[in-house]
Amino acid sequence: MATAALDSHALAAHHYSSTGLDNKKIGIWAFIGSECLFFASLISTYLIYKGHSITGPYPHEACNPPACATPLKAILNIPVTSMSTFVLLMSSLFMVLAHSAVVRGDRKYSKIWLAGTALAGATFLGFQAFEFTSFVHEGLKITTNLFGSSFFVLTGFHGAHVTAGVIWLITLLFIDMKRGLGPRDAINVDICALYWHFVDVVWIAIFTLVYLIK
Amino acid sequence: MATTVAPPRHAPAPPKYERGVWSWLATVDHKKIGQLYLYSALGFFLIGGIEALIIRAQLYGPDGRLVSAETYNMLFTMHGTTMIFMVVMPLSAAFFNYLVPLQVGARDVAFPRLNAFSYWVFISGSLFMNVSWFIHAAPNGGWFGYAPLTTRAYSPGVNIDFWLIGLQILGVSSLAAGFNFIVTIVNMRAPGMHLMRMPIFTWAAFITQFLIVLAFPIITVAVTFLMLDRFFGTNFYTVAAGADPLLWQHLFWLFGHPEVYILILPAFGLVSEVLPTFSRKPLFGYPVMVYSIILIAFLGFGVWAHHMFAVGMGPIADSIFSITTMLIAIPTGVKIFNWLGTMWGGSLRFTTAMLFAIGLVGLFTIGGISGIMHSSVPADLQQTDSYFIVAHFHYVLFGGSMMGLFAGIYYYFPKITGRMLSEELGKAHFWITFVGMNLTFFPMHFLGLHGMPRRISSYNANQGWDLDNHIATIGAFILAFGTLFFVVNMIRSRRSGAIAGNDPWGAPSIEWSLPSPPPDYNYATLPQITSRYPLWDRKAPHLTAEVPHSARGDKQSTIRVAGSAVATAEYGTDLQDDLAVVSFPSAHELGIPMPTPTIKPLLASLGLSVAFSGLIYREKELELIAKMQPATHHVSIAIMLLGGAIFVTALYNWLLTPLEPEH
Amino acid sequence: MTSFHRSRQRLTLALTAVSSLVIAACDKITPNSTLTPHSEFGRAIDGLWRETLVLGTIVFVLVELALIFVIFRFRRRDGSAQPKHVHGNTTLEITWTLIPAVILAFIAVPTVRTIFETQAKAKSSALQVEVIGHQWWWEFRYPQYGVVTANELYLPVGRTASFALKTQDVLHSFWIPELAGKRDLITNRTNYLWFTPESSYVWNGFCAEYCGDSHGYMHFRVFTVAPAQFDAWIASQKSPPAFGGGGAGPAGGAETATARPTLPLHAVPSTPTPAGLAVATASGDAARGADLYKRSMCIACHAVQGVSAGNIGPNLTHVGSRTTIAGSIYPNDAHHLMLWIKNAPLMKPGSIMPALGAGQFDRKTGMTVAAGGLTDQQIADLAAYLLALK
Amino acid sequence: MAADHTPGASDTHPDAHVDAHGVTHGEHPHHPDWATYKWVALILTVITVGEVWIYYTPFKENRLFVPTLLFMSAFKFATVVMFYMHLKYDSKIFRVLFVGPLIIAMIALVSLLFLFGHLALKTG
Ligand code: HEA
Ligand code: HEA
Ligand code: HEC
Ligand code: CUA
Ligand SMILES: [Cu+2]
Repeated sequence: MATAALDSHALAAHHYSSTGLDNKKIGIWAFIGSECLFFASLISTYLIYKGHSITGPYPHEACNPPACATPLKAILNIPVTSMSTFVLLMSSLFMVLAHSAVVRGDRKYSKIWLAGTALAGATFLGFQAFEFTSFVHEGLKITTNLFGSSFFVLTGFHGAHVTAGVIWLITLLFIDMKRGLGPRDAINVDICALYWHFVDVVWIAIFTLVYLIK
Repeated sequence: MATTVAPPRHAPAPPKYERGVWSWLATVDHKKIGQLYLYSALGFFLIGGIEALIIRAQLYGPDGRLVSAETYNMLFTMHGTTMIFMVVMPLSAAFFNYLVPLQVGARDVAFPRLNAFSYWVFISGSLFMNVSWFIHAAPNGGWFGYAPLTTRAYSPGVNIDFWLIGLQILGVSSLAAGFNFIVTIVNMRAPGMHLMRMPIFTWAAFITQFLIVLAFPIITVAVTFLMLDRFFGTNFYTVAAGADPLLWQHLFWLFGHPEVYILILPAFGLVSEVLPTFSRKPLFGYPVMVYSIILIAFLGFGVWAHHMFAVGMGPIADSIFSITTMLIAIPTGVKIFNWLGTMWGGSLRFTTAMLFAIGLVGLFTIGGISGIMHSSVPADLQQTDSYFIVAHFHYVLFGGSMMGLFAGIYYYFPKITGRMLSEELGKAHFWITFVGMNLTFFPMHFLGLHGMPRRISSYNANQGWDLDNHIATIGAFILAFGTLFFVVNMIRSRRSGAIAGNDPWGAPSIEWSLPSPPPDYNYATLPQITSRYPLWDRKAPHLTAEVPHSARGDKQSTIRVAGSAVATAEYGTDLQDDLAVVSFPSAHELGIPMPTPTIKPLLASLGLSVAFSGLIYREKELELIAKMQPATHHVSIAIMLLGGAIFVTALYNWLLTPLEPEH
Repeated sequence: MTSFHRSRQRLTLALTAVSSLVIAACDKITPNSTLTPHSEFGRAIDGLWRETLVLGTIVFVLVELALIFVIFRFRRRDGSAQPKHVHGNTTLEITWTLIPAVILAFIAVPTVRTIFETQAKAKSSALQVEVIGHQWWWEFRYPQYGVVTANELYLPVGRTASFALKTQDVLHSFWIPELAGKRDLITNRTNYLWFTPESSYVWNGFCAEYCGDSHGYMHFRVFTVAPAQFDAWIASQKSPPAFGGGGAGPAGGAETATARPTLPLHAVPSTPTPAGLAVATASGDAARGADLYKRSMCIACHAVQGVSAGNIGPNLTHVGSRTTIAGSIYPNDAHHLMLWIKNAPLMKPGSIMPALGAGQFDRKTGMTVAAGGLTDQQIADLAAYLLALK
Repeated sequence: MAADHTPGASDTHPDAHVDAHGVTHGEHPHHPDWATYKWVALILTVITVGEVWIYYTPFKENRLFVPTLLFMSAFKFATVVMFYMHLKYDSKIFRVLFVGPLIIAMIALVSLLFLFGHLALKTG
């Protein structure tokens, strides 16, 4: 979508627009709409396969012999995930602050909040990396069972989206440092923000459906 | 026009992009890209058709031995995949590209470079999938590749890999284009063009884009699962791990049914343009036509499981999907009847375009009705996976989509090339196609009812299928014969067809106010739209006076046309020298900034395809791993990284250079 | 044939009128017709089919007539005036929204009723049959009788047969056009289907879900027979095989064996044998074959009661009593058996059964059968033995 | 079907030209500010804490547990979308572009769960 993002910039500068809205912004919303179906499919798959794995480990239940050769404890680590969830929520706050800073033309805070958002995103990814590795140690690989496959692919794809977002944010930060982002760039920050918040709301859904609900 | 002038931040494109092959490789002009789509898709139509001819030859008589069972399975898989993803979708895309900006009165699509990207991704994906033929490893899992047959366990070898990777690449193309056209139609309509004044084809295109951006993510997920299973050992469809094969079926058809409306709606749109023009009468019940498109699209998401009536979903689910499926007949019926209403009381002129349009009305109805027969679950238990289904979907796909698209080609060829297609050859094409099409596909109803399963590479004697198969095969070759007329017509008329002039048909929509072919900037000044049928308002105000929306005190539309005035001749015959006299000012003279041609989208798409195709080598490595030897080489990873690098570099390069030289 | 041909031409003219003609012609010319059902399930479907056909035809005729009328009535003639610009007509449009809705209601109601009827639980008195799909052959088990057979299904007329459908590998679909609609065989699931055969005959069955290389070669036969005949068949299938466990001459099941039915034309497989595959026609000796079988690799995959317990391929205990082999694509005679044993993958694309004749090239594995391959004589003996397994 | 009305969504502002900055007039300028943002952040935090908290209480066994969780996350979802993504203040075209697909996605998800024999809520 970044593709679309800066593309029409020059066009918008002199082309008539029927709605008075910005092309990029309409584009990103259309993209977000389509992402809804993307994540709906992933989440459906996770829920459909929930409780259908024929070998452990399982998300919420421990698995002891004879069911499992070696005793396996419930995989999901709620405290840690709650932390990362919180971090991601806060990143959304930073994002809106970054946006309004750019609108105000406040060079200092635009940099600070952009950096803050990117950092929060990176932290979230850190948590996820930790989570994944510890799962692997506890015996849950992407190839282990239906739960493993559907869990890692769902959360992995979300993680990939966060990564893309972080890169996008860093690019903006970079531009900000080079020539500074002003009100004229507000729209570009806005679409990045919309994407970022969407990734956040997707996690809100995942956190409940995957982690909290048995 | 922008007044703030910044010094150009990048050198203008090299002059070589102005003409020759480079002008095509680097183009960002929606009209050029539209033509690229058009000719590529027609090429694939010949390929898919030849595959079909081999299929028919094999099935001509009992115990056919023309090709082996293995080859046959590749043939029908590739035939289906080609016709759907490389023929009908790109043909529709050709019209989206060429027409939508013209019809909404814009200079180009919202994101011209993204548009070029879409095309190059499409072509590389299609070529990638067809390359598999050269190593006789073409996809062989059927066009809906049911798991677990398509998992490594039952389909070792690269056939299915080619299919999956190809589909994934094609999906990227469709999605990118989808967003592009949504934005274009929402935001680039000329002043005064309310939604309810949009040409009906633009409406069809608009809704189709939503179907695309909402349906393709689902197939992307389904295909990604299967890729991960095949390449990295996940369990989404792994029988041994307790996977449920119905997961693939539900995800696929949740995409697959909206997909079939993606295939038909653009054709409906084109026909809704052709019928009024040649009836000299506005589209009957325009608003209802619009609503029915929307309703069809929406219902299209609620009927997918009608492809799965035999899998045992239980009586409740069966009943629900049966009924939702039947509901779709209602909005579709409205369209058929409104088309009849459009012709009723008109003064019909039977040009080739008109013939194909009428062909759609007549033939699609047959396919639609057999569709309703499928929707009755118990009846479908006899019909499903038999030739009765094959009959159904060829009536809707060939009798519907292809007929509509041919109508569109005959109708818009003059606008695209400035020259008329030969009506004589065209009529021959239509009538031979019409006869061949019914000879080919009507007997398939009987084959199905008489118990012939689909996808069988040969059948025994004395099954009562010989006669119908004879007829079907003969019909197919008649179709091929008819298609040759079309091929010849296209090639000849491009060079020596009669000069078209702006408006050879006396059509109502604004694209016909432009010279043929239109200048690269389309409209010298944006048209002011005051009604649904601006050109008719100009030419016959007394007729359109009663058009409700132009009776709202709007002033007559003011469409300024570069070069000659609007030509209203019927055949362009009295305009022989028109092309010569039309010398319109260049964008530069008019001070219209045009997007700079650039090769970057092409490079980006190449990078993307390379990255994907690296996966093919993964299969070899898996073999080694299977042989308990550690994969000695990691070609796949290497290739994927390389491709990724190309993609990212090209993309950043493209994003950070402004679309146009600043002025 | 000609009468049939004529009927087709009229059919294209007037669908309904002629559909009855086709049906009349069917029994002779179209042995797998779904239009001549021979079970209550089949008839229930046929009822719906006829209704949709009639309603569909009415719609079809009306639409096409209107179209043709418009084409001729409103063609442009020189000097024909500019038509009046009508933009729509609300009443009309509402009408032709409602009429289809009504028609559809007439289809929907019986549809739903039939769905629930045909998917109800089967009678408990029903004959239980377990159908297991394999690439590319059918395994039939009669749990109530402990009988296992392949590719040929026996059903008593007048008794409801209830099928439990499973698959060993990929998806398949169980279809006997003249008796019932399809049901898919779904991996990791069991599907159910029941119907009551109403007349005795030999029906063709097909696999109707694409299942790989030889999907087109995955047929089966259904013999609907009088109850007495069915009991006799069960008895013979339960009896120990010829050459018993010990191979002491053709003792065993021979005397209880039912005579092999002679097949109507449509049930005789016409699949041509691959060019170049032949066996020097040596007449085989069943006793030697029986002896060889015990030592051959056949036992790894095939079961012969009391002799071998392989379960990859069809159960061969009474293979001699069958009329066809290999998914009913070849007649069960010495010639075809020998070719089959010699090089199955050549006889049937992708066949799981390897080529076994000495020096034969196996398309599947891409290797040539070297030492330990069977000589034509041994193959002839095995074939003789298998045929003796009545 | 004569009356040709024009859905508001499509109402064109013939004078809504775009200035050199690519920032458009005619777009509703009102955006929430820090005051709103901090409240939103607070609410989100509180709800999240609540979610995790009830996860560790006996209420977990209650059959209202799942519905409660779903409601809370739906609420968070809506809050972020309306305020952080300022859908509440923006053009209604954006609302259509987002809510339409969201509805289709929801319907698909729920019907899939039913088809696979999980009651939509009590999965596993
Ligand atoms: C252009 C593509 C296209 C279109 C438009 C349609 C349109 C319809 N299709 Fe079709 N369909 C396919 C392409 C398409 N289909 C393909 C490719 C397959 C096979 C996939 C595969 O297995 O390979 C398929 C398979 C398919 C099946 C699955 C069969 C099976 O495998 O068991 C079903 C079942 O319900 C079905 C139903 C319908 C219905 C009800 C419509 C309706 O939209 C039709 C509505 C139109 C009309 C009904 C005619 C006009 C209406 C009137 C004149 C009003 C009055 C009419 C009545 C009251 C009846 N289709
Ligand atoms: C838009 C879609 C579309 C179109 C247009 C067609 C067109 C045709 N199809 Fe189509 N078909 C499908 C979509 C389509 N098909 C799909 C989706 C399937 C299911 C696949 C599956 O089961 O997975 C299918 C399956 C299918 C089958 C069933 C195979 C099987 O189940 O075993 C058959 C069999 O007859 C068939 C025949 C034909 C024929 C004869 C044409 C004819 O109309 C073709 C006419 C065109 C030509 C004949 C080309 C002209 C060529 C020349 C003029 C040669 C010139 C050469 C040069 C210049 C080099 N098709
Ligand atoms: C690797 C396993 C394997 C071995 C070894 C094998 N078969 Fe088979 N056989 C099969 C399979 C699988 C089929 C079913 C093939 C099909 O119909 O697609 C089959 C089918 C047959 C049939 C047809 C049965 C029927 O009713 O359709 C006969 C007869 C047969 N095998 C005989 C033999 C003999 C004799 C040998 C040894 C000389 C042998 N087979 C060795 C796997 C094997
Ligand atoms: Cu088994 Cu097709
Ligand atoms: Cu469908």
